[in-house]
Amino acid sequence: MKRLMPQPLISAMLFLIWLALNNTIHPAHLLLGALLAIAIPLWTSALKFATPKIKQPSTIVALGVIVLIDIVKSNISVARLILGKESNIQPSFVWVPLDIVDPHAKAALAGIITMTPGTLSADFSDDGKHLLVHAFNVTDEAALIAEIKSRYELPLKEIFE
Amino acid sequence: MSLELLVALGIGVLAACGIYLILRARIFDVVLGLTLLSYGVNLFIFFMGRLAVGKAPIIKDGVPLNLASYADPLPQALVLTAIVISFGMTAVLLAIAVRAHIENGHDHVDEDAENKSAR
Amino acid sequence: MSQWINQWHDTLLLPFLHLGVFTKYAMLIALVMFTIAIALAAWRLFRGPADEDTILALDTLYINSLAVTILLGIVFATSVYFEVALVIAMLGFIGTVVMAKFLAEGDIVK
Amino acid sequence: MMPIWLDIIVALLLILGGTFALIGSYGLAKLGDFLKRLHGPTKASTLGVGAVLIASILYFTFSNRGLSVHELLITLFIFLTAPVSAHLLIKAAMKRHSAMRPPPPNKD
Amino acid sequence: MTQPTLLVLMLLLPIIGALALLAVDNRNRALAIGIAGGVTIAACALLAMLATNVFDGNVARFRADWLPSLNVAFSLRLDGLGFLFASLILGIGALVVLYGAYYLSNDDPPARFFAFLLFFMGAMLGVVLSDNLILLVVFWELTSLSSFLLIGFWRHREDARQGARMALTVTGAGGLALLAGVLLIGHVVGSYDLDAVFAAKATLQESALFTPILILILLGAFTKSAQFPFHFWLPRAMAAPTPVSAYLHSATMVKAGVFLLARMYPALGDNDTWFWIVSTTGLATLLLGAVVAIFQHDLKGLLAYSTISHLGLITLLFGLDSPLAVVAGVFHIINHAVFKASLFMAAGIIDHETGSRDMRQLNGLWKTMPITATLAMVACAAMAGVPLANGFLSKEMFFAEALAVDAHRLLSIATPIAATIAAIASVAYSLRFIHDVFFNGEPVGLTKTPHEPPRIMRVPVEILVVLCLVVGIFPAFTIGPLLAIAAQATLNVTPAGLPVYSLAIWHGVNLPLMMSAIALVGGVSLYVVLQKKINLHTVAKLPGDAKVLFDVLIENLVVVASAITRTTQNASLQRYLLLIILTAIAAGAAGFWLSPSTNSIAVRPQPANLLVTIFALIGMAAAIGTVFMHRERFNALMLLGLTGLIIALTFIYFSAPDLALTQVLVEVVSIILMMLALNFLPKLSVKETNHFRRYRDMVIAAVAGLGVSWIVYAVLTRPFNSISPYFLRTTVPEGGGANAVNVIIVDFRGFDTLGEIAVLGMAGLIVAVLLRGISIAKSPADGAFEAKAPENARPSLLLSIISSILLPITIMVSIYFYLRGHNLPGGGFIAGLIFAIGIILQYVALGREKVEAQLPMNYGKWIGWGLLAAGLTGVGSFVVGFPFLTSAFQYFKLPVVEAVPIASAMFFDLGVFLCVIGGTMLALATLAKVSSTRSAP
Amino acid sequence: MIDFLNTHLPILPIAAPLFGAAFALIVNEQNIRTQRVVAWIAVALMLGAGVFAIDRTADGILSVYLLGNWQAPFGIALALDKLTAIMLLLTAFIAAIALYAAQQSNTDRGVYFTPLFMLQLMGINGAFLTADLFNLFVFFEVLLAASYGMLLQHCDRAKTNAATHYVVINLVGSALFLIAASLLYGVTGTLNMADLSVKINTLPPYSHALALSAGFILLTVFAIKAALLPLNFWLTGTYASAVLPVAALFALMTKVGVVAIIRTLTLIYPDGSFGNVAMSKVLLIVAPITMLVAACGALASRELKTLIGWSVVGSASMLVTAVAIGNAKALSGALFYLIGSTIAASLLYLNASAIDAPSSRPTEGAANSNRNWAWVGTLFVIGAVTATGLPPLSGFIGKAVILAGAAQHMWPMWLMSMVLVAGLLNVIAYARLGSRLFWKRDAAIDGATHVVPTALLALAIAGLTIFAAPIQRFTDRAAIELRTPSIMRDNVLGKRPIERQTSPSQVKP
Ligand code: NA
Ligand code: NA
Repeated sequence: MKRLMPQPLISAMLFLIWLALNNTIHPAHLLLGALLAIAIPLWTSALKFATPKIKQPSTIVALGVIVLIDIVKSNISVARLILGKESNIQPSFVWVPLDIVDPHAKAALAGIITMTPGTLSADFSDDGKHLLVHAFNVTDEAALIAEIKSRYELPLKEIFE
Repeated sequence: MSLELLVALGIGVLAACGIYLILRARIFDVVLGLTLLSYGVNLFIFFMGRLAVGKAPIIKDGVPLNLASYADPLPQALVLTAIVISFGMTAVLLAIAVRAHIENGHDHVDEDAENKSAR
Repeated sequence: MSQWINQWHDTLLLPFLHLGVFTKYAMLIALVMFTIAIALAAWRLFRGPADEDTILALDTLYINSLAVTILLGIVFATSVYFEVALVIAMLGFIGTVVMAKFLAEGDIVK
Repeated sequence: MMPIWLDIIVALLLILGGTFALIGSYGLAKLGDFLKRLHGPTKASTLGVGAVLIASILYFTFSNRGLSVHELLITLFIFLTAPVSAHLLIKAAMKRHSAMRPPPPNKD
Repeated sequence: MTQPTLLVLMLLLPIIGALALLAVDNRNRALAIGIAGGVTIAACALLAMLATNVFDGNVARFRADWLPSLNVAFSLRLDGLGFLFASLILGIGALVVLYGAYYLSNDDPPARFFAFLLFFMGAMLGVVLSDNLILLVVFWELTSLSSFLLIGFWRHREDARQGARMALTVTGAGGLALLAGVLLIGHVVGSYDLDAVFAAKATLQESALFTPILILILLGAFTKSAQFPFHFWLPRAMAAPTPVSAYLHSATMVKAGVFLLARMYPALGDNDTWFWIVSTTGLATLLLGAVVAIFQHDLKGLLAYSTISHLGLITLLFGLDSPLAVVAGVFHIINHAVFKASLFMAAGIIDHETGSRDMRQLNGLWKTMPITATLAMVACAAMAGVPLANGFLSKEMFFAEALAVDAHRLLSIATPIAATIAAIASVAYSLRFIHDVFFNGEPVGLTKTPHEPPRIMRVPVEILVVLCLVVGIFPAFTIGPLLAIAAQATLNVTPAGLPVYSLAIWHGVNLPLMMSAIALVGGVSLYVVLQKKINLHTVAKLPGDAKVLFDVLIENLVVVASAITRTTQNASLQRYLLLIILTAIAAGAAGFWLSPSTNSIAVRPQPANLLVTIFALIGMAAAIGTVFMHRERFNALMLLGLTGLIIALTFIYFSAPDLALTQVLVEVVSIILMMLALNFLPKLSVKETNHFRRYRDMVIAAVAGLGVSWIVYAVLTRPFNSISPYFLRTTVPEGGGANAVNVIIVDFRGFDTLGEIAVLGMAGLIVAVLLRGISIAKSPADGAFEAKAPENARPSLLLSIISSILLPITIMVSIYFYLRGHNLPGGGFIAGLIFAIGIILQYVALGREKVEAQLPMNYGKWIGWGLLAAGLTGVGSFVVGFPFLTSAFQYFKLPVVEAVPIASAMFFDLGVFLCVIGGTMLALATLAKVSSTRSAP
Repeated sequence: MIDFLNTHLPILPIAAPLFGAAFALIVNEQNIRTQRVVAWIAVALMLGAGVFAIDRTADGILSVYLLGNWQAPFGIALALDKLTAIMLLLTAFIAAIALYAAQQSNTDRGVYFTPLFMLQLMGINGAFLTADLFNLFVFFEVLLAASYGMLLQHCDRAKTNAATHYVVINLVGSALFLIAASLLYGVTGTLNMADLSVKINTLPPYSHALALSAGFILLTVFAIKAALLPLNFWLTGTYASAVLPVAALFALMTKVGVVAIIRTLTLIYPDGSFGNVAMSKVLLIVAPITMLVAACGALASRELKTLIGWSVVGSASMLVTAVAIGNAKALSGALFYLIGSTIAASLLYLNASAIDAPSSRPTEGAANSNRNWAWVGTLFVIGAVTATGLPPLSGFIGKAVILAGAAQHMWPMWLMSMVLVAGLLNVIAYARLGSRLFWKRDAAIDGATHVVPTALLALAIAGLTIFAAPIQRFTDRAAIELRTPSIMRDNVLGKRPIERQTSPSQVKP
């Protein structure tokens, strides 16, 4: 099994993508999609990169919902700031200490922070234990760090570790 | 302003910009110029099949098979070929630019020009 | 003036007739907004001042063009442009990545 | 012809998408320094395009074509790739202007 | 053997001999001489076998198919004139071979010498045997070429090389003039055959082209026969070995000119233009040569000018345009050949045995070389026109003809006077030859001790000298018949039509005899006076040597040519491109300029809406911005990217989804390429200081742009009929795909695509040719690729992870595009690009080395497999009897799955797919590898 | 087998090198021996096809090949007429010689030499065969791209710099080609040259100006390839910097431009169509001046390779002059001259390797070297005599026929004087440089020269000269065929695709 499907998550994703691409669930495409979903990782997994292990898949959905809501919310707030006076904006860099170590989790955290407007993940510290975040408007640095850690890092830790 | 005129002017601007850059003395500038020129030329070929808005030549049932209902597919096929070829040639010219820079120590289009005069 | 409006109506809304009455005007407004958005991003691209700004502007232009592509798909009632949007979404960022990496490191494949 | 409810929803989504895209680009054009500007367009890439994509899904799904989901793929790809662009841009900016980069975190 | 066979064999023998000699080792002297001698004697024998026929008044002919386009055959004729010349060529040729065998030193390569000599012999035979004018020109130029090779035989000598070039230039130029004249004759007459040309004498001479024809032909004759003012090459040709001088430059080749006069006389002679041009040229040459000859110090120089003078004499005779004069001319050709060849050989012997040809050094050789001296004295007598020698007879005839000139007032007086003066001079230089060499005190500063030559070396001279005397004493018996047939052929008359002449020594005391007497007495006196009064040895080089003029001319020609070449070809790409663009502008304008303008605009333009206009303006602004920013390359690339994006939107708006897809993908790959390359290039173009150039280019670019706009607008406002509806009609039923663009690409015009993928594949190969294994030793001064913050070169975690997730996705998307292309936008090319981008992304995210280590791929092979797949699809249709690339498609019924169409075009598209990946990746990976090499310490 | 050849003959000269390239790429790059075998098989097939093509066209057959079985003008058609047959055989012959020389000197151990060589041949053959204007563009690109790769073989500074000019100029030329071809499509709605020939002559007057502009731009493009003034300055430097076996092959490439000009003036804008007179007149001014400038360049040359380059320019302009004269005689002469001048240029380039090569320093006077030197000299003379058009070799014959055609033209004096003066200058140039190179030094060369391939080329020239009669009868007929565009039109447009039976499985269930 491991040899046939070295990256089962990727394979599953590919299968779904194939169906979405073709906008169909026709049996022919189910078959072809499955074949491709198995065949492609066989070749691409040669580029060895630690395969993510998902511990708690259920949390993914919860995190997704949170992120979507946050995207809408912070979009609106950032839009306000842009339309308002520029001097009202207080951008700042914030170092967020990290508890997660899994690279996939870190990457996901960085991505989520960027996708939720108002924050951008800029860099990891050299030891990889801090994430540098640029925030569009910072009033309370500690609150921001706490929010990131509780809303995003914790679920990610559950999912990956 | 008519669509025809707009298109004609656009292609003319691309051609003019391309030509001006082609006449510059640095290989990289020439690459930029050739890219702009090929944009212009691709549009030129494309529009030789005339203007058609929203009529992609992908056959749909029940639509009459003529140039009033579909854009002319032939120039599109020609442009595809032209894009591919100019892409390949851009790669070649860039490689030449790199090699020439390694060989000459400058990227002037003429080997000795750098010594003769600053252009 | 009325001639202008007629011409606008003819050239802009004629292709939208298959759309619902709200969508028709919303589409027009959305197209105008995206056009302005693109113009503003283009302005940033011309203006700079830093190289990062131009990359950012170009990235924005790609994303907005993606949206315009989707809009035109609705306008022309065809899904043949969908793949263009797909490709921009999937691969458009590579340009940005490469340019940013070039600015930062010079060698992009190190 | 589209049903009226769909008409209204699609219309709203289109205007919403246009608005966010416009605000994002406006921020890009207006704001005074690079790091601020970087926040603007991320709106366009998420909510603006997202709204347009939902409009597209709805439109094509209900204009007798059956469920149209492949726009979701576009959303997926944007979600995957947009952070990378922003991330690398800010990294590049910091690398080029070392003054921009804050001091490393305190070891605690 | 039949007559034609004999004839052609006679011509071919020397040429075959020459080719054979090329293969002979130069050390094998005996073999070389044997071949040369054998060939010549064999040819002589063949000529002898043909003789009776010719003396019977017949013409021997050979004809072989050769140039049907010109209606020219390889046709030879042996008539009296030809026989005369052939006898001279082969007879004297045989003697020269014998002479040369002893003349050549051990250092001279004999095989080469005799190869050239035989080559010349064949060419010269060809000239005199040609039955049509084109063939004559062919052999004519061959004599020039062989003369060039022979004059330059001693190639280490500067004067030999110069003399050779000069001879080739002058006679070659004359040959080209001759060719032009001959072609015009062919145009007027409709044939190049001699008989036809003779028969068309009237047509020819009445033609408007007659004067140009005559002048061109005469240019050929005069240059070859060293007539004034083209005489100067002949003295320079004396740098050749003496056998060559004796053979080519006195007896035969220089006679080709007068042969041509004789040959063409029946067609071109007998009119005033001929008379004036030929006679005055001959007269001038006669005088000039004779007078200058006296003042030469070099033995061969003296003989050369003497030759010039005698050639002038013969030319003058032909120019006098009377049948008798022509007979005299033919006669003098023979006589001059005999005595001059012997004199050259004598001079050669002297040179050979004393090491010098300078009469200021050579003195008193009578004592050491009495036999040679005697022979030379007899020959000199012939040259001077002393009775009992052959020269006397023809000179008498010449004097008679000179006196007979009466039709033209000025010339009727000038000719006899000039003839007498020339005769006086010729006596004087002949006397100088004898006196200055064999007497006149003791030798000065010779390097060798003079002695008689080997016995056999003298034989040729002896034979010729005997001939001089025999002909001089018994002309009617010896030379009479030959002269008769030759004159007959020259005049193109029957034996009865020949003018009455008498070959006798004694015609009684008449005016010509008086002139001869005056010449003898005057010549002796002149020489004595010159010796006494001014001592000829002290005369420096004569001024006004045309050779100097020629050198100056050629040097100036080269200077001018170099100047033209340097100014036009200045190795400036900008200049070349400017010329190309200006030409293109002119070409585009020419259509409108040359064709009457018709402004019937039949198609109503459609209005453009504001949004489209804004997009167009952004695109134009981006293009113009690229121009203004072009010095800052990175920014220029950004603007270029924007331009490309607008182009993609244009394709979307104007119904071209495939193009939009391709445009976007190519943009992405291009930007990667540009970034890879720009890393090694300066980031800033050097600022231009030449503002004139910038403004000029702007104007030119603007004009070109306007022209393009004009053309596009003109096309868009004209109605359109196209073959395209055919594609729309047949794409589904016959092409098996709904996407007409894709069906055109893989089926209707799949052949274009085959070429296109070959180009793309080659792009990769070329990049590899350019950059494989290249490493950069040092950073150039202009700041290209200076190291950037190496301390912080950590790969981005986010990028690495997203890239690794995207790789399988891009591959799947790529397959999706590949499979759907036939019916919807997509196809092998787009799929290939997506695949390639997916891999490049890994290069960017993980670094080249890691990717290549973990995913090793030989992209060259991908290109090969791609070409193979496309090619196999092409030949696959052979199997079912259809032409290359005929597509087939079938619906296959599979279990579970409904019928799926499988088109052979998909296999073709697989080739496209592989080639695109291979070509793109090979280019990118090679460029990437250069960068990596650089980053190594 | 013969049937098969009869059917598929026109594709063979394109398919053979295509497969050659594919296989040469698929085998390991280091496996030079297999690559050589592959290349020889392809070239042998090309030679066979060339001979067969001559034989077939001599029977009066104009083969038309409908690629993909699509009727012209909708699909792409190949047309094999006498002109094409000549070019195919010539290409195959030169290719064989160049390949031999390249292998002899190990030039083919460069990077991707064999595949590029093969694709170069595919491009050249395709350009000669195709009857479709856009397909001609594609094959131009194939042969040009391959030529970039060939030029850059054993890349050094000089080659890089030459390639910079060469590539940029040709890219601009390609852009112009695209403009001209698509403009013709925009005006006539077709791309097939036979169809263009029909459509252009039935064009409404309001499109004349556009069609004529397209024609002139097209001529400009071909003039770049044929190295006409003022578009020719790239040539000498480019060719001179190439490795010699490559330069020998390049001698063919100006001829591609010439053949394209022949097609333009005899098929697209044939005698009697509007535009022909204007185009011919322009060419008759430009080409003779080019000839003279080329002669000046030759005279100013200080290196043999430059001199040969100018000869190539001169012979191309000679050919264009003949084509523009346009009568049967000039065209026939042009075809004859084309063969000889191409072979001569190849010969001279290969021969130059013996003279310019660093190995031609004086070595110990081994007699063998001197013998070689004599051969080199003799071969040089043969090449020079042919190149300058001196009698008796083929260069002269072709030139004489062209001049006979010029005598029938309305400008005989201008044409003849330019041709002859240029010829004279060339003779002087060759004599000057040749005597300096061969006579001034007591050079000896070592054995590693291209004597054998050069000698084969010389033999070919001798054959052309001696057997001029049958060849001229062929070129005469080829000229008449060219002057009768209806032959091409009727054959190309009249060719019917093979009937396809629609099988039940081809109908969507
Ligand atoms: Na003396
Ligand atoms: Na497609």
